Amino acid sequence: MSHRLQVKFGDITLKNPIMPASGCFGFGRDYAKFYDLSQLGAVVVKATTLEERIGNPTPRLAETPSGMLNAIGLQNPGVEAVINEEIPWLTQFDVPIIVNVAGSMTEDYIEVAERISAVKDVAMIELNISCPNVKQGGIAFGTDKKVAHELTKAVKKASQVPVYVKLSPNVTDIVEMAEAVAEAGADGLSMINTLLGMRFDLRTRKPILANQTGGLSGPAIKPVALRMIYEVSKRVALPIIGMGGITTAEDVAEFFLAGASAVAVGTANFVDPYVMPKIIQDLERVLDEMGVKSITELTGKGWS
Amino acid sequence: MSHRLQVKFGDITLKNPIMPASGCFGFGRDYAKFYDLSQLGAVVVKATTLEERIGNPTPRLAETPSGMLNAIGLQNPGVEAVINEEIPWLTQFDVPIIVNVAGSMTEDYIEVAERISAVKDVAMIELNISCPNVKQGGIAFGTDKKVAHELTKAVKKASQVPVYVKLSPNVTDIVEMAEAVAEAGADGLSMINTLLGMRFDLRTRKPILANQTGGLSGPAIKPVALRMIYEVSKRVALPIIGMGGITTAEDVAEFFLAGASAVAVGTANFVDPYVMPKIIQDLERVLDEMGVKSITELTGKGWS
Amino acid sequence: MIPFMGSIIQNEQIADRIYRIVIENTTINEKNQKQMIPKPGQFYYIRVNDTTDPLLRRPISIQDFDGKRNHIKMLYRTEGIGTTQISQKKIGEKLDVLGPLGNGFTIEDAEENGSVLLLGGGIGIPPLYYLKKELVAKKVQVTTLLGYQTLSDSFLIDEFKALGETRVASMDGSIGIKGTVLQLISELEKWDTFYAVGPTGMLKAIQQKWGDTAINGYVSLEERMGCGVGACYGCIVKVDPSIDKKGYKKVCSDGPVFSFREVIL
Amino acid sequence: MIPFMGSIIQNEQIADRIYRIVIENTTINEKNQKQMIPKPGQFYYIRVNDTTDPLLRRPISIQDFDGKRNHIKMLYRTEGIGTTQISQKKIGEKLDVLGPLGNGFTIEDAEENGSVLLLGGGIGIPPLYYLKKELVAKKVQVTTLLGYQTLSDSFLIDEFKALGETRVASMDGSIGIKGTVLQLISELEKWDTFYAVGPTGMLKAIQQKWGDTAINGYVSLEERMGCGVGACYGCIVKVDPSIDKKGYKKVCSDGPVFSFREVIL
Ligand SMILES: Cc1cc2nc3c(=O)[nH]c(=O)nc-3n(C[C@H](O)[C@H](O)[C@H](O)COP(=O)(O)OP(=O)(O)OC[C@H]3O[C@@H](n4cnc5c(N)ncnc54)[C@H](O)[C@@H]3O)c2cc1C
Ligand SMILES: Cc1cc2nc3c(=O)[nH]c(=O)nc-3n(C[C@H](O)[C@H](O)[C@H](O)COP(=O)(O)OP(=O)(O)OC[C@H]3O[C@@H](n4cnc5c(N)ncnc54)[C@H](O)[C@@H]3O)c2cc1C
Ligand SMILES: Cc1cc2nc3c(=O)[nH]c(=O)nc-3n(C[C@H](O)[C@H](O)[C@H](O)COP(=O)(O)O)c2cc1C
Ligand SMILES: Cc1cc2nc3c(=O)[nH]c(=O)nc-3n(C[C@H](O)[C@H](O)[C@H](O)COP(=O)(O)O)c2cc1C
Ligand code: FES
Ligand code: FES
Repeated sequence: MSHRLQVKFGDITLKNPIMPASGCFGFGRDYAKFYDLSQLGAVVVKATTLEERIGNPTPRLAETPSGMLNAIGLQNPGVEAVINEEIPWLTQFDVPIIVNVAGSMTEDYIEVAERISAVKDVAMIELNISCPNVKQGGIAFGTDKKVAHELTKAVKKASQVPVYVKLSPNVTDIVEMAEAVAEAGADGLSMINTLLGMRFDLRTRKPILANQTGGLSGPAIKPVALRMIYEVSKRVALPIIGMGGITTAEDVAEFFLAGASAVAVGTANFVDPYVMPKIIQDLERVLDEMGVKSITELTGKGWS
Repeated sequence: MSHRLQVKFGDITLKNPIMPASGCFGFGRDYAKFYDLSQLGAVVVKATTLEERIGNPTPRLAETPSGMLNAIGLQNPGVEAVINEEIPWLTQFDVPIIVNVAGSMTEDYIEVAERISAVKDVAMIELNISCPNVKQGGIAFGTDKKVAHELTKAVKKASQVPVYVKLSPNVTDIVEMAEAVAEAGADGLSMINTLLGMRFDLRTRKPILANQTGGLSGPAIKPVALRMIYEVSKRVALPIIGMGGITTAEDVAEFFLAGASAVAVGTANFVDPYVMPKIIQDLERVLDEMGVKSITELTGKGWS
Repeated sequence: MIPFMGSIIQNEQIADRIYRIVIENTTINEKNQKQMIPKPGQFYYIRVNDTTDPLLRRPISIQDFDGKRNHIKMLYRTEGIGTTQISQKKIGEKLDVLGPLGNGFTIEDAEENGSVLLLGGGIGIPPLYYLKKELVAKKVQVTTLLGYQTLSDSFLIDEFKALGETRVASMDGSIGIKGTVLQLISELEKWDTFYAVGPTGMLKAIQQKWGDTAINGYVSLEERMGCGVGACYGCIVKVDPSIDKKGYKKVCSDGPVFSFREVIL
Repeated sequence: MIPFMGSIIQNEQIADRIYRIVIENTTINEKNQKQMIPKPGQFYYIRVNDTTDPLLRRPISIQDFDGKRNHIKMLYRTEGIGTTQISQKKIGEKLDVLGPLGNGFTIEDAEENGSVLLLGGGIGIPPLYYLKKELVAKKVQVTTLLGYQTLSDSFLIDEFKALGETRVASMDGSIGIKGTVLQLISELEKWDTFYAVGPTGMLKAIQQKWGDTAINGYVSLEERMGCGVGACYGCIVKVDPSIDKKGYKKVCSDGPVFSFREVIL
């Protein structure tokens, strides 16, 4: 196997830069029926909170042009069950495990980070300060730079593994947010989470989502993601896992040009369950066409 | 003709709530070749600045999934030419004229507002504090609530006609921005302007747009527009001209449910030059299907 | 449940806004047939076109399966952009299909000579046809109650009648009795098991009617879907925590068929 | 320039990544023919499909027009999502077309027995064919110079030859002389007017070569388009302010053909 797709994040080596976006892949079980998860660069699991969460009422999903809205509300079985049932199951695959951590209070985040990062097989924490679909916490942590700074610092202290902070795009100045978490010691950034959006049903005359608003994902948000990654990567010296509408290997190359060092694929899994293995396969062709030996060469090559 | 589509903004009556979005219709001449502009609810012309502007270098456009990026850079012939050549030409149509006003400094805005609002046939000013594509001014005015407040106040004082403020979606808290301009005396709001976005060309490895970033418009941004209009209309008692991805009469109804009192159609004109007359025609059917006598009944009916 | 490109064999309107589509699945082979041959109550997840608008797949139930020719039959009603675009596809075109997905109707406990009631409302009716066929093949006594809005949007009635007793209702009385499918239930008859598919209102009424009796019953649910395979938690239905302590299930992968007692509608 | 739904009469590959599409415009009538009959150098603005992905139309030049049957012929090269999807359309399908748009080549000043040079590079070549036809009909002496990358992506050569003198170059020498179209220019010949379509590099070289001479010439430009009709200011080209004081023109509505002296490339 060639090493052209290999990327490194500190001590962690990924065989390729393709991983699922948190919340779009459950804990891996569903897509493991389609292919061997060891093919992936990493597996990022659903947001994990201290206690079990039942999430929002349905409808939780709505469709939009080239996109979708979700208001799942961080439904998950809680950190205990994730540690006891999900992580051990995932260790059968030869793939680094990244756990997305969420909470409503700083204390929750800290406790989840402590417990999850103590699990031998967890490679990294993705700190979710950007979930738009919960009443408390979530996005509030991701739109105030002081709050984001403090939380990152606290989680960083609690964690035994690298902490990547997942930024919300629903801010006036994304660079400011990135700088705030960088100063707090973040090891890297994940961007972007969903844009806040909404749809209405003409028949009921009410919002389609029971939660009214939801998070916009899919190809529609790709240009916003690329712009934010570009702005941040030029100013903040942290590796970035890029996401937002990625569907093809060409999209991956575009995210690298913008400044990403790896990417996550979310919504596209719903359209084609094999999309990630396909992208991994196609990437070699795209690198050939671009005349590039290793994909790492592309990071930030689009800066001007 | 039925009055089901009629909407009122203070003293100004529009025969229907459909108007072009500024910058997507030039000064009306190009689409007047396709149909009689008197069919429209209003005509909103391109951003007008004090001096002539030549705009940004090309490429100025890029395509994205269900959307497009533009970085025109406020190219326009300047207020003098607009007053002498464009407005007089437009007066041949039986349609209110709304002038989008832009500038790099408060003084520019004030002077343009003074001069334009003194023209007898100008019904309204749309204060553009949200153009993402110019180095100075533009979006800066639209992302800082104090600056937006001051500018609105100054322009309001200078203007003899109602002032609608066009908000930028590239902010953390759109309600705060709306409140700031409402307090400054704005007569209404236009929302939303474009989201900041970006694309890269894999061949050149550089941003597609010469300006690097551009404004994202089209169906892709519709859910973001609806969400912002919903949030603002519930909190701020000003009429809203809604826009962002409108393509069909059903979209118009959705914007009304969210809280709009009229709408503007931008990018969809590029896909179908007849889209606005078509929407106006279709609206009656949509109102029938929804069992609504007058479109004004729908404004804010989606609030919950 | 690998995705495959099916060839469209037929795609025609059979009633008001109701279409029949038949697609051939040439990917079925001896190895994968256990996964690829559909069971009544399962659904296919269909990609409308190869653009990103509309983005998501559309779930449509299996109405019948012709195992000799590997023909998948589905009936659908045009609702919005997705089903309308599907209705415009021509014979010979390819259709990107994922499935069969979900768990079908439990028919293992339906006994020979046992008696079963099928209740279908509107566009919920199609999956009952394949179910009835399988039940009849097992020599189960099947009574079918079908409810429509009106004559012009009714369909499959003769086909159901050919398989056994079938009674019909419509809201305007233009076909069968006037009223809902529930009014077709005679209190004199008794069944071991029922299977119901239709609008939530209908399923709720059935829950109320039989909740306190000993009857065994299944309902098939609809919910807006993202992944269709259990990963996104978009299609949750609440379940009675005394039956499943998690308190929820996924329509796509745990359903779409559930015991009528467990779900909270 | 009303949009119309044209019927696809032909859509086939004629060289590496090069396709010919013929569409019938049945909307042309006596009243609108002045607007609807294309002039050489004009373009059509084609909607790829009826979804929003891709969103924008694609500009393609008229290659030839058959006025008897109202057949519009265009040649296109598959570049990305839009042209690839157009290449997959079948005969009989409808195509949503807006046009003809823009101003074509000025041929009013080409005189009988005058001599004209056409220079075409790659996918810029097609519009020259319709132009040559019209010039030849006006009894103008036309010499055509065509440049390709290589033999396998060359096209229309025989058709051009049938209309008069035609010389060919390719970058790898696999057809015609080895080199660019500029190397086909013989210094011994003289022309009144030239018309050039091709990559910007080629047009720049021509500007340099003839900028200081008395020759009259036109170039056709490409720019990314939004509206295609002059409203969005997306397709600006800078022009010499001493020729037009505004300092810019729009490729879609002022062009795509410009006097070679006025534009700043
Ligand atoms: C398990 C299952 C089986 C189904 N079987 C059938 C069938 O056999 N025949 C049939 O006609 N219909 C069936 N439906 C409903 C069918 O999926 C919807 O009518 C269809 O998705 C509507 O798509 P649209 O683009 O035409 O409508 P739109 O309203 O434009 O769709 C917008 C979005 O809402 C979703 N949506 C809209 N209505 C429904 C619904 N009722 N259920 C789930 N999602 C919805 C769409 O999938 C899409 O994502 C089934 C639904 C489910 C969940
Ligand atoms: C006036 C004019 C006439 C043209 N005539 C022809 C012709 O006769 N035959 C032919 O093959 N091509 C012609 N082109 C170029 C053709 O329009 C592009 O190749 C085509 O738009 C590419 O679309 P795509 O989706 O395949 O590529 P993509 O790269 O996926 O397109 C992405 C976006 O960029 C735009 N774009 C990409 N390349 C160009 C380009 N060169 N010019 C303008 N926009 C571009 C597209 O329109 C689209 O909006 C012409 C262009 C113009 C402006
Ligand atoms: C159904 C769904 C659930 C999601 N859940 C989470 C989550 O739990 N934690 C998180 O950080 N992001 C979550 N996201 C956001 C994605 O991880 C990703 O940032 C976003 O969807 C953009 O990528 P995409 O366009 O490829 O989907 C979710 C997205 C979707 C669509
Ligand atoms: C090419 C182009 C030019 C624009 N120019 C202006 C402008 O001059 N002033 C302004 O306020 N908005 C401008 N806009 C923004 C639109 O008025 C509108 O707010 C935005 O495009 C969203 O609407 P849409 O999705 O219907 O296009 C422009 C948009 C486009 C696409
Ligand atoms: S649709 Fe994703 S879990 Fe059911
Ligand atoms: S494409 Fe809009 S002005 Fe030319």
